[in-house]
Amino acid sequence: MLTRDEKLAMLEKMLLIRAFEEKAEKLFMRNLVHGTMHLSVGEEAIPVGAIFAIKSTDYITSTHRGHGHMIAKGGDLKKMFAEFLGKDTGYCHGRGGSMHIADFGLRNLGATGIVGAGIPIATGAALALKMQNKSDVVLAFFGDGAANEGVFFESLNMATIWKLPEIFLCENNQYAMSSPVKRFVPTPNISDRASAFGIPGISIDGMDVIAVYETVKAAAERARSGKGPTLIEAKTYRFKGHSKSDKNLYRTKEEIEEWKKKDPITTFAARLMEIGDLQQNEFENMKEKVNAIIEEAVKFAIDSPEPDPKTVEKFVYADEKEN
Amino acid sequence: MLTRDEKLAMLEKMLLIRAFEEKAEKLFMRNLVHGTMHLSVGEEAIPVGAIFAIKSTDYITSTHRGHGHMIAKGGDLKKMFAEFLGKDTGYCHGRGGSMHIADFGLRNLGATGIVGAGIPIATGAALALKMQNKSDVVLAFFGDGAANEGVFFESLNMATIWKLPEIFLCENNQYAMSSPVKRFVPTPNISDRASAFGIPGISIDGMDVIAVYETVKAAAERARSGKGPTLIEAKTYRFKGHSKSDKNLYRTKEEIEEWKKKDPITTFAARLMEIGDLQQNEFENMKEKVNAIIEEAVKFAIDSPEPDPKTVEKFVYADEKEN
Amino acid sequence: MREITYKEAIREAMIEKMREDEKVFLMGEDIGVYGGAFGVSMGMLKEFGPWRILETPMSEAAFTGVGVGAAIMGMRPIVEIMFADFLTFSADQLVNQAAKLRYMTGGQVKIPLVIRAPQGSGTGAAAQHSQNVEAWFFNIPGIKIVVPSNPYNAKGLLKSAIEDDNPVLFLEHKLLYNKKGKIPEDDYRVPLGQPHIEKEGDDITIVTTSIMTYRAIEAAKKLEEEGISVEIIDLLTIKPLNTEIIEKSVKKTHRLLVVYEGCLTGGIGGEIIAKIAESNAFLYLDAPMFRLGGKDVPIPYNKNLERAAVPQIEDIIKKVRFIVKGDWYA
Amino acid sequence: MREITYKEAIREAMIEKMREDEKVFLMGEDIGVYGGAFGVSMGMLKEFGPWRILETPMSEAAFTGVGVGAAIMGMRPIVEIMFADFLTFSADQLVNQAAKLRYMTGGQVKIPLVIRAPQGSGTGAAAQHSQNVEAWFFNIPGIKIVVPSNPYNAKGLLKSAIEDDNPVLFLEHKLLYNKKGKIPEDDYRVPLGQPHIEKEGDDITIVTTSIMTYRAIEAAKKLEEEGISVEIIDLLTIKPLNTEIIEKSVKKTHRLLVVYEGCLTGGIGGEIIAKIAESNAFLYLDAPMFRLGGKDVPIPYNKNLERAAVPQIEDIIKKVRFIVKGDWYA
Ligand SMILES: Cc1ncc(C[n+]2csc(CCOP(=O)(O)OP(=O)(O)O)c2C)c(N)n1
Ligand SMILES: Cc1ncc(C[n+]2csc(CCOP(=O)(O)OP(=O)(O)O)c2C)c(N)n1
Ligand SMILES: [Mg+2]
Ligand SMILES: [Mg+2]
Repeated sequence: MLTRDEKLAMLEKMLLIRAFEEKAEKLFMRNLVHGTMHLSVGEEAIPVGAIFAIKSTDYITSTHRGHGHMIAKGGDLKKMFAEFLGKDTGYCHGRGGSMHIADFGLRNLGATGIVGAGIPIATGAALALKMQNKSDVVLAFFGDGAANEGVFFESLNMATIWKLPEIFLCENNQYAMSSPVKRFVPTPNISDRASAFGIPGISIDGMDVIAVYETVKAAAERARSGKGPTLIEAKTYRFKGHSKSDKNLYRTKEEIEEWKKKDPITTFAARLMEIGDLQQNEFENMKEKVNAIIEEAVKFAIDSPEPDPKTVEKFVYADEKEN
Repeated sequence: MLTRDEKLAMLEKMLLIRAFEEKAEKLFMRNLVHGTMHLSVGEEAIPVGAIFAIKSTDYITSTHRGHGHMIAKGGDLKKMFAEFLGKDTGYCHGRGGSMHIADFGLRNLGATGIVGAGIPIATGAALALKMQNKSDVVLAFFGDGAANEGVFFESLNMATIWKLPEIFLCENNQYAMSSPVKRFVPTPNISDRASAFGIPGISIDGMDVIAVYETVKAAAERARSGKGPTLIEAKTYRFKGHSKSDKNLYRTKEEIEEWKKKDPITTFAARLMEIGDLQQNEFENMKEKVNAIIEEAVKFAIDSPEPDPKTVEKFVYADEKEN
Repeated sequence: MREITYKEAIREAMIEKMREDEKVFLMGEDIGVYGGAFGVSMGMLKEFGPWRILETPMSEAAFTGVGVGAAIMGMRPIVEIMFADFLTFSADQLVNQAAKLRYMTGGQVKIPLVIRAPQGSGTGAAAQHSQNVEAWFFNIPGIKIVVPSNPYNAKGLLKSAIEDDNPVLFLEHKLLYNKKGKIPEDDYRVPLGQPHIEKEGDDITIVTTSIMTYRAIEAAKKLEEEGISVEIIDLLTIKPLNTEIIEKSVKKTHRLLVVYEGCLTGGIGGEIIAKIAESNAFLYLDAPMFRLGGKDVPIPYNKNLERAAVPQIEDIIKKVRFIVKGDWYA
Repeated sequence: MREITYKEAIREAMIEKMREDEKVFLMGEDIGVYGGAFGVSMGMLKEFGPWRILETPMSEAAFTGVGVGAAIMGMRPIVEIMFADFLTFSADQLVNQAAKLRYMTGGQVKIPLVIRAPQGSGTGAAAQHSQNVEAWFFNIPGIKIVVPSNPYNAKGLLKSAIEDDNPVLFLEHKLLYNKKGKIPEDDYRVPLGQPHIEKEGDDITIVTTSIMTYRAIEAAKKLEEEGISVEIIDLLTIKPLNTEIIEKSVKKTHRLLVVYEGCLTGGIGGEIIAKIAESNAFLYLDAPMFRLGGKDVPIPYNKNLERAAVPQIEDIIKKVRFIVKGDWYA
């Protein structure tokens, strides 16, 4: 059972992700960002529930919509904002941007902009763990759109036959860009795809951080004990557009409003208040604390220097001469 | 119900395929073939049962192990042997060889040497038929190995969501080269993969030409009536090595012998004799007839001219100047 | 003459061909209501419906193959790959199937397939969404590669590509989508395989593609002020490569610079220089031939780094001055 | 010195590295009992067991990615792609992941991955199993491309590749697998990035790769009888490309021919010629530079057609005579 402190920590992480995303959007609006971004507002329960369910020594792979994953894994918000603003102090020295934030030290093996491509990489990491006789597991995040890519099926098959310590966690936010999952997934659940390989496939309410936590916890145990992968589908919703250029023509306001009622943060906060684990003023304090952290991180990022254009050729090869 | 004549025609086609393959092997041994080949000895019931179950106006796509498909579709044995020997009179003017025999006139859209790559092509052909409001169907042959390629899953998904007139026919001959299907397919049947898409998945005895016929017939009806694809797995066995260079180190003689007892030709002939549809001497006559056809075709091929090396650049582009 | 954008020109070409020929259809991701990632097909769903503006699941490998299969059956599919970078997934169907099926089957089949994909850097989309892929399939016989540089040639070339009986890779440039240009009212074609003399000049020939044509034009203005007269040849079709016009031009200007956005090494510049080196235009050279390509790096995210990674107007100016000046190995 | 085959040399390199370093493992299709399609890994399963000789399902796209993921985690995977033609399936993981992960993450990670694949024609395997793919990924920064030409350099280069902290595409040639050559008893390396002067000469420099090195050596013997002295430079590493040795050689011989098996257009020859055109070696040329590449066709099945599609010894001889003779544009 989760302790009260743990639950509050989960709530705070969700708030942190939400605040990060909203700030990111503002920076974007202020024209401080050269590039694009994919916000995970509305989907915070999944990275938080899932990453609380694994150990800090476990690994994750992330996606183009990866801010939440990185924050839940303990990412440094300063380096994240700095990267987002293309600064030299960012996680990737301004080379990667929003879509490629990674922290190998924290065991976030990174985000890829090629949808689906992170899945086999996660499987390879899990294979390495098995070969090295480690007891860590790999948690692979991916979207509903990614679940239509061939590499998803190929990887799930390999993870199954090799009984790899991997969790396949599909963040089904109902859309791949403008494409409703119902149009391209002919079965009721994406988790039905597990049956092709005879492994457990579970669909859960991805707005419920505790449900995510418990399901991933069980999958991690299964993975750690050598029984192989689990496919989890967490149903959620993306409150914001797909990326900067989205006009939301493919869905109705009503649909968005309907889903917003299930907001993973407000519903969780309400639950905690109901059982007496949280008071309104504590919640307000938490928000303020989170905002302060965000402001400090943004300030760091804005004040940071840009990378020197002369260093453009740095980091192509591992054996390059230092320049 | 199949008439006696139809059944005898099916038997004869199987004999023809067997004789073709055995002759091909002999030509190879005589060093008349520059290249490789993949023989389908033991698997004849599948192309014959399947292609008898569709109309001559329906389409097929074939594989690297495709001689049987072409012969069952009514292929010209002369052009086949000529192509196998790299002659200018061959189906592909000596450009393609054993692995690339196609006859668009007969609606065999061809064989690809890239395992799995024919599957989306078949799906595209089925899409075209749907767009053109045609009532033809596409029968896509592929192996158990191909069923692990991402494009198989992607294509099955698209054929399902678009309800395309396509039949996915997996010739599970127990091995992809040296890889036993059991090692890489974690469920009992490849047809289990249909469940990922909610379409019918059926596994049958691929040594039983009538079972193949009936199953494909039903799937063709389903496809033709707009209900979408079916995944059929026909379990069979390859009596010969994978290709020219196979030393059969990955399977036992006992296993091969066990499967040879299920030889689709001898078992079918025995069944026909049992029910009085075939006499031993008729069977002998049939074999002789088949052999004569084969001999004539081989003679044609051997006597045919080689392509002129100066024409090597012909056929690259559709709009090339005639040379 | 009307003025429309590059994006509109591409849309017009598709619409007009689709009205004219039932066999033409567009398929790809999010091309319906969304209009594609760059809005190129915006509005087309309404006119043509969901079977001719066929939205696909995220399955690039297979849906490229679906395009090949449909083309074999006599359709004329236009497959949109959302970013050219994702052609890695289409590679097998493009390289091993579309490009080879005709040859392998002894000429039995035609593959009238167009693959449209936006390429290029400048949008801050980083390494996996910014590549110039012009040279990726340059080594593959059996396909054509087309790179339009303005609304006029984009429309005319796309129509030619759709009417072509071969697989055509049609590479649009993201930074050009909103550039405007004059376009005739009447139906017209720009033929494949025909480079275009964008501007005549006497002192140096600059061969360009895509966005680099714009930059070369700007550079040329500056250079003319300094008394250097530049001839610009816009390739338009990269494959099959037709170098006749370049040879003629070099015989006149005696100098050659190839400017391209893709990475320098293994880019299109090498081929062009080699062709000239092998031709008798070689004998007319007054200077070594040079290339100005992108740096050999993945495209970085930061704006200044990104600018530094590919040729800019000032880089072209500098390189031309260097070539004309004459002490190349000082 | 022992004599072993190219295939054995490659196997030895893998075995020795695997004995020495637990992190090295081999993965691919049918590499166990079968020993791989060409028998390269024959017998290795017995010594190393099924986890270090890891057989994969037919899932090239994903298992290449599995190699990338394992490499990120500090393993040193060798991924075998059964035929180089199938690299189309590996393309995304090679081009968009392995080649870019380090750069995109600001140098956080190393990808010590080797992808081995046999390429080349001459076996009658037709268009989809015969391609020379040397130039396919030439335009992609972040990877290295190595093409060994004999047992000695195959072993030494493969060890260097396995020890390299970057993704290395290691392209073997099917026709070379059974060629024998001398090899030292002792451990040695052939460094990446270092072309090799296979033979010295005065009248012309021939740059070669892979099987073409053999053919050039044979051609040179014949040409010397005619009084034409040939210098042969075997590239060994295509990327990163080091042209210093070629420049030096051209300054001595004053003539250059690049011979390669891959299709002429967009092949490696253009890059090499452009490099020389841009260097001061250009000033030393007594003749235009030429290339002899494969024809721009898919590889045909018929033996004679197949021979006609790629450079043969007699083609090299003819081309050299033509260059040395001097009336190039007659
Ligand atoms: C291989 C590939 N195809 C297409 C895209 C363009 N694209 C980026 S995100 C996206 C939708 C992804 O959907 P999903 O996997 O559900 O993730 P979500 O964006 O909903 O979080 C698309 C089509 C891409 N980046 N990579
Ligand atoms: C993409 C690809 N990978 C590998 C191969 C090499 N190869 C040719 S046939 C084959 C086995 C195919 O197995 P399966 O699909 O079961 O067909 P079968 O040969 O058993 O008829 C392999 C590995 C190939 N041709 N294409
Ligand atoms: Mg989604
Ligand atoms: Mg098989």
